[in-house]
Amino acid sequence: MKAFREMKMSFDSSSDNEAFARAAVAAFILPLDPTVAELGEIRTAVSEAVTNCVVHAYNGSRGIINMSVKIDADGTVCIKIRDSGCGIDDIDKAMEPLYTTSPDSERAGLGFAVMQSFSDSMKVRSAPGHGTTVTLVRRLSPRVSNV
Amino acid sequence: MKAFREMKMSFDSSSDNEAFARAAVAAFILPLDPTVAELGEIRTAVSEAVTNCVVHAYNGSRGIINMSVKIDADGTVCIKIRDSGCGIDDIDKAMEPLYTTSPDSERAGLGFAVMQSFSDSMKVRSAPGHGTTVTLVRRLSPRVSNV
Amino acid sequence: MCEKSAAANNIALVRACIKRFCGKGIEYDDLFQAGCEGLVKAAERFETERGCCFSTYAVPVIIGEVRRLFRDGGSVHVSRGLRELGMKLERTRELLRAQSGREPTISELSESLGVSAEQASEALCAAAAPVSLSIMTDDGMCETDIPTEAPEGAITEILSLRQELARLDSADRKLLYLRYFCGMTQSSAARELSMTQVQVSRREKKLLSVLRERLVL
Amino acid sequence: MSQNGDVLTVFVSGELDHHNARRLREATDAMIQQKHPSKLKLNFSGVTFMDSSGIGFIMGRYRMMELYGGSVRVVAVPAALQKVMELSGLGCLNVIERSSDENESIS
Ligand SMILES: Nc1ncnc2c1ncn2[C@@H]1O[C@H](COP(=O)(O)OP(=O)(O)OP(=O)(O)O)[C@@H](O)[C@H]1O
Ligand SMILES: Nc1ncnc2c1ncn2[C@@H]1O[C@H](COP(=O)(O)OP(=O)(O)OP(=O)(O)O)[C@@H](O)[C@H]1O
Ligand SMILES: [Mg+2]
Ligand SMILES: [Mg+2]
Repeated sequence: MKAFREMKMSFDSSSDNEAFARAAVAAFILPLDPTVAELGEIRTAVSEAVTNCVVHAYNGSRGIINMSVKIDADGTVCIKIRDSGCGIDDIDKAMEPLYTTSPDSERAGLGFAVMQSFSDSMKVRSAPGHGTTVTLVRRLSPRVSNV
Repeated sequence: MKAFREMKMSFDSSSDNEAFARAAVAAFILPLDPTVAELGEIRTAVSEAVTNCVVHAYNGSRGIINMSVKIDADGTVCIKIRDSGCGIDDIDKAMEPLYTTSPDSERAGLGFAVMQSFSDSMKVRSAPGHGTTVTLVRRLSPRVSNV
Repeated sequence: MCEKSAAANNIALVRACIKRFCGKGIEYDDLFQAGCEGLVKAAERFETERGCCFSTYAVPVIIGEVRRLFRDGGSVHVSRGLRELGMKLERTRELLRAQSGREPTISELSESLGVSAEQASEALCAAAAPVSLSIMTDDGMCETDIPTEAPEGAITEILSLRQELARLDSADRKLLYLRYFCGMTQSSAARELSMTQVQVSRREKKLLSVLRERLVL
Repeated sequence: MSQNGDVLTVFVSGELDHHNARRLREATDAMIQQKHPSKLKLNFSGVTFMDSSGIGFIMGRYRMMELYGGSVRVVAVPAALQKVMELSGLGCLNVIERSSDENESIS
């Protein structure tokens, strides 16, 4: 289906940009008039994905993070977050709740679990050395004011 | 000078995106902890530039707007807004206050005057049929919390 | 006579300049006054031999005065205002939710506070608001002031439970995760795990008793 | 150290993400090391946003306090953060209580 509205952005993997990315997504979906809870959940999911790029994909060094947001005519929001970092060896394992490769740096291993629970569907594509793309889809509850 | 932080984005020329563009710039600059006035001025200038892309460059039809924001280590913010629309014939004329090519549609011909006034420097590059790029530079007052 | 119409034209110029700043936090009268001050300044300084028409010269001066108005009221840092608005929004959200029994939308929230949806969303995303931390070594005195609506408490148990969970194999961990972290029913967890509800029930009982033993130690 | 210094309360506010967690961690740990409280109370009433970095922060403080033989409590968690807290296993609270109840009734 043709996207109703679409935006693409790229920014570097500075940790400042975690907050920027979620605010940008929030600003983009604002015309759909989401509820505060929906907005909060979407921001949380985006935060998890972007933090993973900063922390794991580029492991503290600078790299580029790409993000795109599409809104379909029926109010479905599709968010893609892509890095060109180290990639993930075993995606199934990585997605297991409580699994983390950085337990020492206070990661809980819950990022993917949070993304999954705050979106209607999540897809992870990754190859070692070739970066990772996370796709999050979230349908907003229909409301009168929706166009 | 190497940009301290940088982001690039593109979005379509829907009028919803006027608000989105200024919110995104605001969110990107927020880590510099600007004053209310500084942020207000930057938002106003961005809004004028993006509105011009929507209204004039693509004249109501759909096209892509590109925006980039760079922040230097000394807190200088450089914003580029680029379209691939109709371009401007006579830039000097277009920048004259009160000059507008759409006098009927409630345009006052003051957009460029506002951009100029609300930024430290403004540059316009354009060629008929090849789109327009507006570059806005704004130095933020230095402050303690700046990194 | 000529001067009079020039003055009228120029007032129209002021009006045109200030029009786009209406509704942005400054009263129309104040905008108008600043605009007129700009006009007077421009008229005083304008030299005909500059070779441009008056409006070209005056517009930036007028807009400059308006800009000053915004500056005067704006030396406060954005982060502070956003934090305050953010807190108000949180309170209003609770209120609206209590009233209507559902989550308010951003527009409902912003309307009831008289701010724009854009401002509301920005305040909710007040990224600049740094984590602030105030510390006190207390004797229990401040506790009474704190609303404790929350699942306070036995973090110790949770964390040791987590450690134990991490020792289980991944199917068992997933089962407990779905049931107790995601709050799924046994049947939906069963579907998720391609098991029957009875199998889930049995396995869960077993796992819980294992965990109980380990946690008691 | 004050004689009442057995409870250290930290009021956390703002957005608790990976970026902010670092500073919060440093400040909190410095305080723990200085005061050696027996109880650390994390007051979350001012937290407007939290992701799994916040969970990591809580767990980390728990380990830290364990080193000193102390304990951690999180109080005043805003409703908006409830769901993330639950995903972290805070939702298990009842479970643990329930299972130990069962344990008693069995034995
Ligand atoms: N973009 C990525 N690039 C490379 N590896 C990743 C990426 N995202 C996730 N991973 C791997 O997947 C694991 C699980 O990710 P997840 O977000 O669930 O937990 P975490 O980041 O380790 O901890 P938390 O998110 O709770 O702070 C990570 O530890 C990491 O090894
Ligand atoms: N991106 C653009 N592409 C093509 N033409 C442009 C673009 N930006 C500006 N122009 C031309 O320059 C003129 C002046 O622009 P300006 O923003 O100053 O005034 P306006 O847009 O006409 O009115 P106002 O901004 O006050 O609503 C426009 O009328 C238009 O002809
Ligand atoms: Mg993570
Ligand atoms: Mg214009």
